[in-house]
Amino acid sequence: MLDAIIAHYNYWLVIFLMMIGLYIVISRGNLVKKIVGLNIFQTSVFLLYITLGKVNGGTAPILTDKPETFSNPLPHVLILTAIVVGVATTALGFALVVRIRESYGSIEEDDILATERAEDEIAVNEALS
Amino acid sequence: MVHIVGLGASLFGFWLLMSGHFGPLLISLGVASVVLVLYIAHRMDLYDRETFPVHLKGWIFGYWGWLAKEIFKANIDVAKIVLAPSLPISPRMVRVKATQKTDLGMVIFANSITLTPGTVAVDIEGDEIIVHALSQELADGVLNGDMDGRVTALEER
Amino acid sequence: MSLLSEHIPVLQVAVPLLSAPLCSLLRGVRLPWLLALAVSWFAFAISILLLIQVMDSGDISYHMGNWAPPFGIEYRVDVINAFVLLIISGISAVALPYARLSVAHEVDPRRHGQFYTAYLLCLTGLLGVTITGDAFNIFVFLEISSLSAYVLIAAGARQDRRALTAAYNYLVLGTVGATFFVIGVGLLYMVTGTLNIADLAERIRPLADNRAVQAGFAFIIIGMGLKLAMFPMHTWLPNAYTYAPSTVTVFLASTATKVSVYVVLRFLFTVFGPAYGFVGLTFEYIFLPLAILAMFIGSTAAIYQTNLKRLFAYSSVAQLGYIVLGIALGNIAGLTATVLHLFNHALMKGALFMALGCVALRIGAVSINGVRGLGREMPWTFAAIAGAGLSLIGVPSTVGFISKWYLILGALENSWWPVALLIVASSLLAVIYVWKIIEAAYFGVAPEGRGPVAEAPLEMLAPLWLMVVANFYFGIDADLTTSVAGKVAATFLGSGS
Amino acid sequence: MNHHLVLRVVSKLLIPFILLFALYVQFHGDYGPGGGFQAGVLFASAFILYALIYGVDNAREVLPPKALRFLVPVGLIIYALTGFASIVMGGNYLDYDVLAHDPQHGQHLGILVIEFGVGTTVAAVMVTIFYAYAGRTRDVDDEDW
Amino acid sequence: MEMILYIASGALLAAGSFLVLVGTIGMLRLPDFFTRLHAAGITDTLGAELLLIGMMLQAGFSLITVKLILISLFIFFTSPTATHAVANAARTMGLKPALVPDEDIETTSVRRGSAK
Amino acid sequence: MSTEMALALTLLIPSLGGIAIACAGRYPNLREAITLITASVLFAVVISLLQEVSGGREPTLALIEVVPGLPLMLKVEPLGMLFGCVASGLWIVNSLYSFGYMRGTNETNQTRFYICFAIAIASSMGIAFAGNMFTLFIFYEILTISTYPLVAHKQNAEARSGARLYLGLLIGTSIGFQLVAIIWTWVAAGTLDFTIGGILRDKIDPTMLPILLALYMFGIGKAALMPFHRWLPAAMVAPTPVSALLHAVAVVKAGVFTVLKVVIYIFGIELLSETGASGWLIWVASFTLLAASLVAISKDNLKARLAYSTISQLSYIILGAALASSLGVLGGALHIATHALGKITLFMCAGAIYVATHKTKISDMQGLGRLMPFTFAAFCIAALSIIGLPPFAGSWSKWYLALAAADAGRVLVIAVLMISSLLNVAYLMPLVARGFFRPAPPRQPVGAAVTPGARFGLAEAPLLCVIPPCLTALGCLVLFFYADEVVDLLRPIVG
Amino acid sequence: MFIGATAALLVAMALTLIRAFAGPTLFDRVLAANSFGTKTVLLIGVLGFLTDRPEFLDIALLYALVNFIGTIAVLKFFRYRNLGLSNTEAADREEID
Ligand code: NA
Ligand code: NA
Repeated sequence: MLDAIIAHYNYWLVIFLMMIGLYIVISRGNLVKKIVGLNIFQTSVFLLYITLGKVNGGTAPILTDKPETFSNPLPHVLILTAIVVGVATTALGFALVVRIRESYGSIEEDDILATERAEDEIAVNEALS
Repeated sequence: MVHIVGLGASLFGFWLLMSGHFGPLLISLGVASVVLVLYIAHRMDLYDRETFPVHLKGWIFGYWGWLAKEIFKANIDVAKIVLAPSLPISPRMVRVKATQKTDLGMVIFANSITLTPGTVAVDIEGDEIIVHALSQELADGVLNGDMDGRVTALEER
Repeated sequence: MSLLSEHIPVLQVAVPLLSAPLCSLLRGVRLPWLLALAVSWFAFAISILLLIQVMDSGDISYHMGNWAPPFGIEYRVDVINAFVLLIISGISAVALPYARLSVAHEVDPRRHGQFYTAYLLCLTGLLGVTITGDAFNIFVFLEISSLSAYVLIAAGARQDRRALTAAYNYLVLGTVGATFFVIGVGLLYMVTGTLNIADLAERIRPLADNRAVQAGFAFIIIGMGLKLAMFPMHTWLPNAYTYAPSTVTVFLASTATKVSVYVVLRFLFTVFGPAYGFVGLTFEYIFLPLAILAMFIGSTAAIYQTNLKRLFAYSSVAQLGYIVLGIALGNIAGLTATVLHLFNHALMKGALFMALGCVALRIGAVSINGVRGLGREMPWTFAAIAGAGLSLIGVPSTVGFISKWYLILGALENSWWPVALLIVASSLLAVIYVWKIIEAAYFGVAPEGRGPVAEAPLEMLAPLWLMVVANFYFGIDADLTTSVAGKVAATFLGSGS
Repeated sequence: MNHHLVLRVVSKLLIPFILLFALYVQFHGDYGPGGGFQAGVLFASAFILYALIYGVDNAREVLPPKALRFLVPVGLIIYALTGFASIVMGGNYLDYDVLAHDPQHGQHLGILVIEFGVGTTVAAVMVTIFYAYAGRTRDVDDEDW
Repeated sequence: MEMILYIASGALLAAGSFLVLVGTIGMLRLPDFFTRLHAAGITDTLGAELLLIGMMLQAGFSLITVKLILISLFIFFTSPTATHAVANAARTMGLKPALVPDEDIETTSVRRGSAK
Repeated sequence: MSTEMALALTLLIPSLGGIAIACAGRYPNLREAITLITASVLFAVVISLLQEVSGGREPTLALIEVVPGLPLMLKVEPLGMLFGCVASGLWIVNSLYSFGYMRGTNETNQTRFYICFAIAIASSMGIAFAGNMFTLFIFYEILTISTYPLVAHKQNAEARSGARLYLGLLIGTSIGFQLVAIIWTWVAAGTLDFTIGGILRDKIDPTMLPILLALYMFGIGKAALMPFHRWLPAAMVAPTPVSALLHAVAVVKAGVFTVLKVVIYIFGIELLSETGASGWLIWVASFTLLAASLVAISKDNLKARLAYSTISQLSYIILGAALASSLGVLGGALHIATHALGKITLFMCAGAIYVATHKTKISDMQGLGRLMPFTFAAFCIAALSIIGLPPFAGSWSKWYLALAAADAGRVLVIAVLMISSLLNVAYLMPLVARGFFRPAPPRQPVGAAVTPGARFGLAEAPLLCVIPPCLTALGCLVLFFYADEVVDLLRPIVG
Repeated sequence: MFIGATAALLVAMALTLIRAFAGPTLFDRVLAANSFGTKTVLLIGVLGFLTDRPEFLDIALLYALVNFIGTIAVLKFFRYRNLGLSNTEAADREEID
């Protein structure tokens, strides 16, 4: 049992990162921290794919003259792509946070929700009157 | 003009060193790359003595040899302090007069101070460098003016 | 021409992809729009050609860079995705003529280049997800479309700053969904060593008991569930649709979730196959209850909305419930309903959100109080809302009826009587929220201080009415759509056994 | 001023070499683990270093945002057009074999051009992002970014 | 010759590793930020360079050595710069160093004069 | 003109008429002329079809197959012919009356009124000539939706809430029950075509028949079977011509017509009588019949009283269907026509009284008969017809129903019929009695209009409000003598 | 022997992390992070030899660069709360402080 756990340490790490990331996304009210959590969550995927590409005895897939056992190069291409996607998401996320801050004056979810609710109430009152 | 040519030449040397391929395609790409970098450097307004210190010529290697020796000695000293159970330190701040005339010389001096463990150049105020030292002996290594003199000499050759 | 015809599959994606950066180079307001319009029409033409070609001579496979699958990326077109491609590009082709005035009104004029760039990228992503035969490529295109969708939604901030928080929430949940999906794909890849969907399908069959396959299945379903706003993972949707610019809402509401549904179908039926035990369990224990909850909670929430865009957004949650329900039925009639509703719902929501965009153009915010008495002043717009609303309810002779008809047949085929009754009952909720608007518009008294309101310009009315007419045309002559949808359903279920 | 003397002088020395290194990585993509992506990052990092030391305003003069707005799509267009070029030359999309007389040479050329497109876009995007974040102060208004 | 090179590079690697560890220990042991700067310096200078030279000996005259030289040059230029920058930031932002009793800058200034 | 074309025209004429009315909206005289012409042309076309049907033919027009096995189809058969004649014929009369009423009360939104009216007639034609249950259902829904604006016509809060109830109940029952029943039928029988003898024999478990029947009966909300009758009184907020449309011309008639269609062509009379699946319906119909009559007596508002009367009268027809015999069905079908004539007269009279005096309560109408003798005479004739006294048409339908009950040996049903006739007397005759035999109120002419007969000391409503009820009252009398012709027409449906 | 160096570097990195987490000042953390980066560069190099794939060195160089620029950027940010100031502006700010 313990052996199995240790043998799959990489998966445990993936799961650990995933859980941490998700937890941050869900539990934090700070919009920036949420994005950070999202990043950690995505990192778990990179790790998973690296794990996938690891063939026993193989190394990074860079072409040399020597014939060798290579790790499967595909996952690395995939990770690179996933990282680009992740970076783009993060950049866009922060861009939104910046604009939210400029508009609402806060990056705390609670404050923003309170502001929005207050606006809603005003709108409803106007509608009723 | 001297600076441009010097920078260009050293950049191209740098390219050849790294590339290791001397086919027409990569050589021409190398030339194009150097030209592009020179153009950008021009736009960044980097063409002056600092960008390519041509005036230092070969003397710098002599200085580096001396500096390597100093770094080596200082490393041993600080390693001893760190490993000694009693942790025999007596940290202090000292002001060191820098006699260099150019910014580049000043920077070489400051970085040399930092490179030798036991002393760190914390700030430059006018012609003085403020140095944090781990002990009086280590501070004296800078305060004795030897390093300052060598850097100034380097600058004047 | 033969040069082109051989390459249509890649042109479907590559042309919008190339035009997106081109678009960002264009200045002014008119040029970016024109380019987007031209590209949309081109994509529409291509997708028609593809559908014809597929119907005539079977599946098309196109290999990127001449790497044969499973090593290279393959674009694979069959009836299923040809139909979805047609929906996406068709909606885009109708939405863009409408877009010019609406976007000019709602989006900062200095940002039109960016806006249409994002729009084209979104279109590219959606088309790409649909056409590609590579699981990882799906993820990449999915994120291209999602990222540009966030940008498009945030463009609504000029009208209401909540577009920002809406886009942010969508970004967080959408990213979590995409990440779940890509984890699932990774797990499948780990076990099978392939990312090609056709290849995956072959290799997964003998591995039904593998735990990584099961985990991969779960990750993919949950991930795509988030992307398609399956109840209760729909929380991002209402605000996103409400605060996005009207054109964006029209386009996204009609296409984005549909494409995610397509991906779910693809994995459920093509990759795992209906025979895979987990698929059946998913139908019965996950999709069925969630779909029914979505139908009722979505519609009930819609009834209580005062913002009309949000009202129809909640209605979308309910309608996605119908779509998922069709999957849950797991038989030909049910799947036919799902596929049909992809198209039909695109028609109704496209029309409804277009109409709301017309209203927004004239009076700004679209609240139930704001539209009181507008029926007389904007007769064409509100007649369109009434027509598409009837379709949403599912009145016979509209497309909504056809979808529900097949849905009910599917339920009855499984002898799920209560489900059939619930489908009918949920339509009644739609009556309530649609009629709320009709009543306010036609029999309400205009709020004080609102001056005379002009009817929306013809440029916007024409696409709107095209959609409305389509709602009725395909509701009365449903032969074309039902035969394609039926074929799609048969292909899916046939691939299982 | 003197606080930053060391930084200024050292980075002045480094920047041209970092830029050239980036270009080296760019054009040696198929020999090592380089390629357009890394090259783009390197190139942009040299610029970011310059901007950090000399201020974003100076950096904007060297590489105006207008140019960036042009470079980002141009990189992508290079990428996509290479794909179309292979169609025109009679192959499948992104099939580099057909780009030159012999397939291997074609591969080489195709990758070189594509990587150049990627590198351009990556560098331009990174600098754009840096400008966007570094250039803003607390009270910029919504329209200016 | 190969043998000598092999032993030499092994010794350099061992010495470098040792110095890296010492520097790290110093970073943990020393009492305040400014003193820790010196320990970090051990790692950055001799520790790093010895390791890199050890590797160069292994690689012989090749492209690899060129790259190793580039790395060592880069570290040689940037590590003092970075250290200086951190120290400078700490000082300008008001972090006070823990100094030996009653020794402040003024008194040391006088000492400098006498040393000259 | 081919019969198929004529069949298509029954839908096209009112639809095109609606469009023409919309275009002529700004010219009231032109608009109303178009209405009248459309109604007349439509009636002519329907009559031409009547001749075909009397000849024993069944013109059919398949429009389109919506989904496989679900065609949109028109087919003329005797029952539909009867409904078609009633609806199109009464539209003419009702149009004339509307001109008088709408102008007399200065209503707003008159163009919308005439457009919706035309669409309602078009959908009534669709219902009458639907070839299968699916087609019928579509037109049934269009009728609901097109009459909604008519009910909400006044646009005030009361009108809106009344209209909301109207729409809610009709759409709700039709989707919630009727549609379910239709789908069930389709799944079981594989078709929805109207076929003599029904389509369900051997297709469905006999124990399920009552449930399916219940889904249909309660799903046809327009037939106002209790407890889904509330929409009818709620719709009373509408102008009187609309009430006439609802109660006589189209809506409730469409409901009971659908009931008969379902019983005759979907279930088949024989299947129902063999299995007794409609037994429960007899009692529900009887209950509705009596209860509605009792409620009617308690209403002082004339239109409300008439509304409950309608609920009660509709249950006669449902009762006829529930008896599941030829006589019962014939009686029910005949009652569609006789009640239509009677009820439209009553409503037009109520409207005329309102236009002339602005009175709505029966207790306020004492002695009005002396000022408005024509109106009250028409009212009296129609009331007698509905009560079922010869020589008025209503007596025939009741006669057939009583015969059917006797045939089936249901003594209690006969008793119900008799009691209800007494109740009819109790809620209809007091107005006549008060009108003629109480002293006349002091004269207070309403409005500036010169009312007809003023120089004879009368205070009638405008001519256009008085002539139509007189015509329909006359119709009640005439139909009594021509009832046999109607029964002959209907004979084929019971085989 | 590369194994020994790898092990030493890994231990050193772990210890550096302790300092990074312990702080106590921001500058301690920055210093630790910078030092961690230097060790990472060395580790990448050593690993390249260990796995006989010296091409890793390019990555090491890239990492060294990122480490340097990152440190500068962090310091600048915490000093001025703004990355875009030029030297002169920065000096002005310090005067005010
Ligand atoms: Na929807
Ligand atoms: Na709904």
